[in-house]
Amino acid sequence: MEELEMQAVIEGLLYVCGDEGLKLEEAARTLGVSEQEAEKQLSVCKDRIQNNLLGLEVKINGNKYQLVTNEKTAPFIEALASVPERGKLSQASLETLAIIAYNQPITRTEIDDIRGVKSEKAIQTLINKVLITDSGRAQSIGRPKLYNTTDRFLEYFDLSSLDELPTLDDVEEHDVTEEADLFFDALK
Amino acid sequence: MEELEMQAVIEGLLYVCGDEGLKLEEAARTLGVSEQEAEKQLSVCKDRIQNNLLGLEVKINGNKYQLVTNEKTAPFIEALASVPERGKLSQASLETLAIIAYNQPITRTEIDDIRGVKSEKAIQTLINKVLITDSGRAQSIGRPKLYNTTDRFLEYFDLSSLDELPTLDDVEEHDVTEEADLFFDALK
Amino acid sequence: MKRYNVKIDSFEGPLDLLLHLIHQAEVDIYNIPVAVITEQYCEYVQTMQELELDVASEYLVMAATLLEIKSKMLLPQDSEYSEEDPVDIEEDPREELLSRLVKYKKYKEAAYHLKEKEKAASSYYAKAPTVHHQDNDDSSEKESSLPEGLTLFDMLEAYQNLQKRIRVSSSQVTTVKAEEISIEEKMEDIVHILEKKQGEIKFYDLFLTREKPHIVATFLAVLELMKHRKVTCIQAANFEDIKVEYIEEAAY
Repeated sequence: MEELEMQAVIEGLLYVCGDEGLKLEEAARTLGVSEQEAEKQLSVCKDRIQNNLLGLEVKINGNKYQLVTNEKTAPFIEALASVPERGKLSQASLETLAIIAYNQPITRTEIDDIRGVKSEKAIQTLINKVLITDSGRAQSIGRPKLYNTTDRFLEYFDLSSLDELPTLDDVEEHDVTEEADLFFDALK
Repeated sequence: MEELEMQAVIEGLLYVCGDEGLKLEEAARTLGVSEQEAEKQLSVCKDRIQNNLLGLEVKINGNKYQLVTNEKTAPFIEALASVPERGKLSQASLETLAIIAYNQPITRTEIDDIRGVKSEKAIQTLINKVLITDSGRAQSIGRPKLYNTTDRFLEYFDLSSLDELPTLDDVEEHDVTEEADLFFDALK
Repeated sequence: MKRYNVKIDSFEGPLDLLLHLIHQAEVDIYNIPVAVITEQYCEYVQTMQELELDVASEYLVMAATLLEIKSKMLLPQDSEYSEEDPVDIEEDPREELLSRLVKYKKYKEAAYHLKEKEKAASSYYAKAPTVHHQDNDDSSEKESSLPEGLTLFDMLEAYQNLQKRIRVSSSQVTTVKAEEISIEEKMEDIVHILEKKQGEIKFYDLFLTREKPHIVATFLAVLELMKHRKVTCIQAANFEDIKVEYIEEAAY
């Protein structure tokens, strides 16, 4: 891989890793280079971002590289969160609500697993808004709380019952067509 | 606020919003400028990133701005992270979606007429995928639902606006008649 | 006669099938040999029925339309009639079919374009929104009033976004969580559950968290408890539920 291409990939990796950061060994493995080489490339990338961008920089914590916003922009990021648009119901809350609606009853850990991030706050928000409620405890170890949607949830989204939730048919439709294609191709 | 500072803030906001995207009005409100000014600044930022970075770019879908990795880096990101399999749309869904995109708002019967088959299932799939939505009811008999594409439609197909859809070579009514004449002449 | 590709199920409808036949016959859409195409079309529909595929009524309606057109083509041209009443020619059903075909073909092409766009668009990736951002967001949601104008589709959209989100955290290098679950803790948990459940529980009810580390730790904990003679497992018959019972006198 050429240096320019490697630099492009590093940028991309730093970005998608976001707040979790990119570990040196992950970078090396993905680029298919030694950790030493990866470290050099990451350092070049850090400098490039420093020199070319105004609001972002690369922070190093141990062997973790993280793309972060710099201090100047912090107050504005907080301001963004208070934009009324955003005050509605956050993406986090909506995601959590969808997961509960389609998988109830469900524990917090299971929700966290699906979302890949902690959902404690979102769950609290939804409880406060009486869109979900805890309906008891799972029989599993630690007896975690189980969450369900409420009648208010149905009312709010104008559903007569949970059965009215649109089905999440995803890949199947496509697969079936493809299988049919293969089948008929084989007949040729 | 000076231009350089504004640019720094926009970078930061784009980063923080991630795949949720930054709406034009949010940017304007956060920066405390008009939407016109915000649009100008976002455009400057888009160009700056385009010119100065190798692996990232700013994508515009409708009034939403999103910082994304570019195509070159995609295979490496797929290697590093687990990328959920994106169910591709079936032919029926794509046809239905194309008809809606070019004729919105449109009723189901009109779609059925163009396709020559029932499109109920495809419509439901598209609604579930939030690519279309019903936007009201036609004034005609039975008050049938009218369908429109959503913002997510733009995002899903990476269109900045509906204008970006290629024009169907507009064959006007009279053209069709002329062509029909040719067709039937040839049969004589 | 050429053998047709038996690919019936992949047609999107009678118009699609017609377009396919026209394309296969390598004739211009405006220059369709109606008699030949009609014959082929009917053969297709027949094959579909033979294969016991669910032939939608639309296919049969189209067959009827084609036959009607074909029969009209065979009639001698009544020149007097057409001169007197040219309006009738304009309302010819054949004309309507052509315009439908042309129109449908355009959307089929547009659908193809969308398919290409879909493919290209799926190679962009973005990070999840920064958590800090969500934190602040939630603080404005504290009040129990519900936001206005939120629809089911906002929720669905959020869910769709979630589904397409890449998960760096669950990358190929699996984080081993083993140290989080100690067998000692599991043993205590099981004893605790048994105390609450009057000293008896179904074996499978211990495994409600279906994560591998949990299952393994729980299983080992049960074995360990048996070894320490704190519990006993009873199975009345093959494939019956296994009961885990607490042995009172062995407690502590």
